[in-house]
Amino acid sequence: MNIFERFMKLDRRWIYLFLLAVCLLAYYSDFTVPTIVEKETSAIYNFIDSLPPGEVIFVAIDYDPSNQAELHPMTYAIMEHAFRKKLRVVFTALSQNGPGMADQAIHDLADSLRVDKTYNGVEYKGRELVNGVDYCFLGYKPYYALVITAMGQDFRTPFPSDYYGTPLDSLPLMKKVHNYDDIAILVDVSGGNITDAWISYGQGKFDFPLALGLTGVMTAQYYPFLQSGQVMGIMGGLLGAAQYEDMTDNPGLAKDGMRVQLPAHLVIILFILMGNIGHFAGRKNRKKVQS
Amino acid sequence: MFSVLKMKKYLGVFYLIALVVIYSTIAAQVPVDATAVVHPPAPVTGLTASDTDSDHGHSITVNWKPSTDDGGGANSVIGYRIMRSNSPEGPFDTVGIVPLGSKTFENSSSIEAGTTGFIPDDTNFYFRVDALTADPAVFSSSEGTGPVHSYGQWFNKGLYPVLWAVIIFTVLTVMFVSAAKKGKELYVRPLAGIEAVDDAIGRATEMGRPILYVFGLGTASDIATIASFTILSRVAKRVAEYQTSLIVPCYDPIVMAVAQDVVKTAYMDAGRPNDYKEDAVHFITNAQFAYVGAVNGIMLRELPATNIYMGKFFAESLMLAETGVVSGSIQIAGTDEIAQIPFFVVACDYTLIGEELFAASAYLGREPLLLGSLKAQDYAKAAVLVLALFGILAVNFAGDLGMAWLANFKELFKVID
Amino acid sequence: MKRQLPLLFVFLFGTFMVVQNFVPHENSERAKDFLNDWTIIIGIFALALGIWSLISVSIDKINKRKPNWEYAFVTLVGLVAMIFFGFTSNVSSSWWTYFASLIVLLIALWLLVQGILGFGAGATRSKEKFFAGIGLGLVFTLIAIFDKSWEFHFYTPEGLENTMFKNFFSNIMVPLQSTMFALLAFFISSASYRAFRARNLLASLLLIAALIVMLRFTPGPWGDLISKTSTWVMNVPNLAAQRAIVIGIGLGMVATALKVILGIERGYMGKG
Amino acid sequence: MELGQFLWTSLAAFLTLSVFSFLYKDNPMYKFAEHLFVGVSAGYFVIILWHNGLVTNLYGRLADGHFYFLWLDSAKWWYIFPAILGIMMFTRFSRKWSWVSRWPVAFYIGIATGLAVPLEMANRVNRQLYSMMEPINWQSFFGSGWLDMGAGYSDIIIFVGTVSALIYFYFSKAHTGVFGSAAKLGIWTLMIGFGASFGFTVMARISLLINRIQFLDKNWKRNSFDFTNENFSPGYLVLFWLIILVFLIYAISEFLKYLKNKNASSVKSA
Repeated sequence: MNIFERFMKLDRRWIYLFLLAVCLLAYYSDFTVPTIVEKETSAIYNFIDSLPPGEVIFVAIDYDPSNQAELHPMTYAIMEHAFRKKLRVVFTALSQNGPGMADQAIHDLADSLRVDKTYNGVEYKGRELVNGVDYCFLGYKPYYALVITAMGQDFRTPFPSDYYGTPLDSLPLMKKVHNYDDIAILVDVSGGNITDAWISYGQGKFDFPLALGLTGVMTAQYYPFLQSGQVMGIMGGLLGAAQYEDMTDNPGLAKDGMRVQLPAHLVIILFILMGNIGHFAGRKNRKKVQS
Repeated sequence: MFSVLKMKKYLGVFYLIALVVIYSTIAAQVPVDATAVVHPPAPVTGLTASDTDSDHGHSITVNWKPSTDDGGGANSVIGYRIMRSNSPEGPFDTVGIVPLGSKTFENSSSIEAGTTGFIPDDTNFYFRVDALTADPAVFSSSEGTGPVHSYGQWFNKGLYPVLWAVIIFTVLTVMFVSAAKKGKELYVRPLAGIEAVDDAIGRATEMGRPILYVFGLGTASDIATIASFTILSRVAKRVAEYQTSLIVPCYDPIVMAVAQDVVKTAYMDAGRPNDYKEDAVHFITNAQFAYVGAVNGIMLRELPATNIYMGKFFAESLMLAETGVVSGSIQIAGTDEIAQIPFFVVACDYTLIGEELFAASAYLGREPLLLGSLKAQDYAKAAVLVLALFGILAVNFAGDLGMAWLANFKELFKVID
Repeated sequence: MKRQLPLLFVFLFGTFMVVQNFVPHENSERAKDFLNDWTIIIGIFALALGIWSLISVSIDKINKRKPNWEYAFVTLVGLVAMIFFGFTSNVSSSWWTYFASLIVLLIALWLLVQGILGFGAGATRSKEKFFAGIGLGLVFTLIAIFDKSWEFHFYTPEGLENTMFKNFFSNIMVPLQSTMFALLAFFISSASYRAFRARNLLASLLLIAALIVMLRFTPGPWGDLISKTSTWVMNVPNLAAQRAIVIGIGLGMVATALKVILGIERGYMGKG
Repeated sequence: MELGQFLWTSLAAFLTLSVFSFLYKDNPMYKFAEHLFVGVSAGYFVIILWHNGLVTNLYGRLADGHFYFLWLDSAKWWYIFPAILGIMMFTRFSRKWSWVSRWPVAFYIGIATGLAVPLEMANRVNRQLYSMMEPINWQSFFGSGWLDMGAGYSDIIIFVGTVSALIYFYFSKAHTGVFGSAAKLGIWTLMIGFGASFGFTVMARISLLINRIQFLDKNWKRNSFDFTNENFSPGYLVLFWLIILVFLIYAISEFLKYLKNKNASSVKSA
C-alpha cells in the first residue's frame, strides 16, 4: 500500500483521535483567532455602545441548555458590554428550561463585574451589580406569544413580580420602565421559533429596535427581516458572538470556542484534501497500470 | 442587498428630518405655557363596526376616519380609545387604545366563555371612538355606532387558494387512479434507491445477516411515517419470502403497534406466519438520543447487512448512517426533513430525496393504483411551474406592458390565515 | 367488517379534518381541539404498550441469556426507579425505607412479570413467581402506607419536584443526551472525509460548496471573499434547492394523505 | 461543591466519557450508559406524559375535582370516548380481539392525514408558489461587489434553480433531451445546496463537542482539584482518578489485544 492509498483508506478512528487532540490542544492553548466583523453584528454593537449611561436594554434569553454552547457567549458578551457601559438590563427567559440558565448567567456576570478591566483603552472600575437597580430578571411564563403581546401594554401584566418574587413596583429600576417604549433596544438571543413571535407580535406591533442572536443554523432564515428593516442586526452562532467579543475587546466564551472551531474545521478540511489527493493519485496510478 | 440597505439608511435620515420638522411645527403651535388649555380635537368620523370576517366569531372590527387633528390641523391627537357598551346610552368601557394614525381596531376574544374580555356572540354592542390628547381629561368622542353583533363564519375566505389547490389535486388524483385501474400503462422513470432495496434484501440473505428498518423520530401522525409503513410492508413481505430476519426498533409506541401489524400481515401474506417473531418490532424509548444510542448498539452487535431509514429524521440521521458504515451495511435512506437530506446523501449508499420517499411506496408495489397518483403529482408540479413562470412574468413585466391588472396576479395565490 | 370499518373511520375523520380547516366557526374549532385531545390520549395509552414491549424484550433477553443480557437489568432498574421517583414526593426524614421499598418494588415487579410471561410461554413455576410477586407487592404497599416520610402522588405533579427525579434527569439524561449529540462532531468529520471525493461532477459540486461554506470564517486575505461567497451560496442556490424540495414534499405529502383518506393506500394496515 | 453534588457530577462525567469511548468501538462502558439511558428516559417520559398528558387532558377534564361514578355524569363525559379508544389498543394482546386495536389507529391516522392535506398544501405548496413570484431587482441587476444576493441575477438564479430542481423530481417522464438537461441543472442545484448546508452545520456540531469538553474541564476536573473548597476531601481526587483509571485500563487492555493479534497474524502470514 503506497502513501496515497493510505490517504484514501484511513481508519476513521485516526480522524477522531486527531480531531480530539487538536480540539484539546486548542482548548488549553492561548492564542486568538482573528475574526472579520460583519455589518450585521457591528450594527448591534454600535447601537448599544452609543447609548448614554442609565438607558435600559432588554435581553430576551430564549434558549434551552441544549443550545447553550452557541448562545450563552452572546448573552454574556452583550450583558457585560451593557453593564460596563452603565446601562441597565431587563431580561426574560421565555423558554421552558431557560430560567435556571439565565439566573446562572447573571451570577457569573456579577462576579466578573467586580473586577477592574480595561476594554478598548477605556478603564472600567469594578462594581457590585444590584438586583433591581442594575438589572431585573422577569423570569419565565408559558405561551410566549401572549406574554410578548401583553408586555406591550405593561411588563407588569405578565410579570407582576420578578423571578425572585419581588413585586416589580418595588424595584427602583422598574419605576420608570413600563413597556417597550421605555427600552432602548431589545436583543433576542434565541434557539427556536420564539424569534418569530418577537418579530411579528413584538416588533411588528409595538415597533422597537430589535436585534437577534441566533444559532448558526437559524441565521440564514432571518436575513430577509434584516433586509426589510424589521431587525436591525443579527449575530449568527458562535461566529457572531466572537465578533461581538472582538468589538468589545473582551475575549470570552466565544473566542474560546472559535479557538477550537478554526483548527477543528481545518482538520476536517485537511482530511478531505488528503482523501482527494489519494483519490486522484490513485487514479493516475491505475491508469498507468492499464496502459 | 447592499443598495437596498443604503436606501434604508437614507430613509432613516429622511424620517429623522421629517420628525424634526413635525416636532418643530408642533412646538411652534403649542404654546409653551404649561397652563395653556388643550382644545378638544375634532372627533373621528365615519365610524363603522362590523363582525370580523372569516373567523370563529367573538370578534368585531371597528373602522373610522382619523380625526382632522391627527397629523394635521391642530395636531393634538396622540391616539384613539375604542369604547364599547351594551346599550346606545352607555356606559362605555375601554376595550383598546391605539396610536395616532390608526384607522381600524379588532376587538376579539377567545371562544371560551369566562376568559378575560370574552365577547359573546349574537349580542348587540355599541361602539364609540375617542380621539385622545396629551391631556387625559381632554378628548372628543365620536358618534356612537351600533348595534353590531359578532358571529362565526362557516368559510375562511383567506383560504380560497388552498381550497382550489386541494380540490384540483384531489380530482387529478382520482382521475389518474381510475385511469390506472382501467389498465392504462403508466411510465415511471427508475429510481436507484428503490431498485437497491431488492438487491439489499438478497444480499442480507446471502450473508445470513438481518435487515434493520428504522422509522426515525416520526410519530404515526407524520405523513412520512405513514408512507414508510407501506414501504415496510413491501420490505417485510420480501424478507419473509427470502427468510431473512428483520429488526424494527421504534421510537413511538403507536408506530410500534402499527409496524407490528404491518410486519405480521406481511409474513402471513408471504405464507410464513410461523416465521414472524413478536419482538422483531419493538419499542425502545421516546427520547431522541437514547433511541439513537440503542439503535447504534444494535447495529454494532447484530451487524445488519442492510439498514433502511425511511421516515422523519432529525440530528440522528448522520449518527445512524455513520455507525451503519462502521458495521459495513448497505444503507438506503429517505426523509422529508430537508435539513437532514444532505447527511443521508453524504453517508448513505442510496438516498430518496424528499418527494421520492412518498413515491417509493408506489414504486415498490408497482401497483397501477398507486402509480396513478404519481402522475397526479407530476401534473400538479407542472401546474406549479406554469403558474410560477406566468406569475414572475406578470409581476415583472405586466406593468410595463400596460396590463397593470395582471401585475397583481400573484395575490391570487396569497394564503391568509 | 374487520377491515372495512377502520377504513371508514379513516375516511370520515380524514374528510372531516380537511373540511374543518376551511371552517373558522367556533363549533369547528372546538371539534378540532377535541379530536386533537383524542390523539394525545390514544398516544398516552399506547405508551403503555411500548413500555410493555421494552420490558418483555429485556426480560426475554435475560431469560434466554442472549448476548449482553446483563445490561438488560440496567434498563429495567433505570425504568422502574425513574417511574417510582416521578410518583413520590420528596423524602422528608430517613432515606433508607425509601430505597428499601424501591428494591422491594423491583423484586416484586420482576417476579410478577416473570410469572405473567411464564403463563404465556408455559414455563414451570410461573404461578409461584406470580403469587410471590403479588405478596411482595403487598409488602411494598404496606411500607408505602405506613412510612410517613414519603408518599405517593398520582394526580398532582409533586414527583416532578422530587430530588432524585431531578438528579436523574440532570445528571444522567442531560449529560448523556448532550454527549450523544456531541458525537456528531466526530461523525461529521469522518463522513466528510469519506464522502467528499471529487469522483464526478455531482460529487465535486457537493465538495466545493461544502468547502466554501466551511472556510467562511477563515481569517486571511481571502477571508472576506470566501465569507461573501458562502453567504451567497447559502442564500441563493441553497434557497432554490430547498424551495424545490419543499414544494415536492408538499405535493407528495398531500398525495399520500389523500390516498390514505380515500383508502387507496393501506400500507399502515398491512395491506399494501 | 458539596460531596453529594460532586458524586452526581462524577456520574455525569463517567457517562460522558463512556459515550465518547463508543467512537473507538462498542465496549462495556458504552453498553452500560446506553442501557441506563434507555431505561431512565423511558421512565422519564412515562412520568411526563402521565402528569402533563393523562392527568391534565383526560383525568382533569373528566373529574374536574369531583367524584363521578364512571364519570358518566361528569361535565365533559364525552372524554370517555378517547379513553375507551385508548384502552382498545390493549386488545392486541388477545388473539381473538386484536382486530379491535385497529380502530384507535384508524382514528389517529384519519385525523393526522386530514389535518395534513390542507395544511401542507397551504404551507408547502401555496406559500412557496407565492414567494416564487417575486419582482426581480432590475435596478441593480449586477448588484454591487462579489456575488450579491440582492442583485437581479441572484433572483433569476433562484427562480431557475427552483424550476429545474422541480423538474428533476418528475417521475413519469424520462430525463432525456431538453427536459433531461433541465433535470441535470436541477440536480446540480440540489447538490450545491446539500454541500452548503452540510458545511454550514459543521460549526454547530463542533460547538457541541466544545460544550462537553468545557463540562469535563470546568464542572468536573476543576472541582476534583479545588483545594480551596471547604467541603473538599481526598475522596474527590480518588474518585476522579478512579474514573480515569477505568478508561485507561480499558485502553491498555485493548492495546495489548491489538499487539497480540498483530503478532499472531504476522506469524500466520510468515
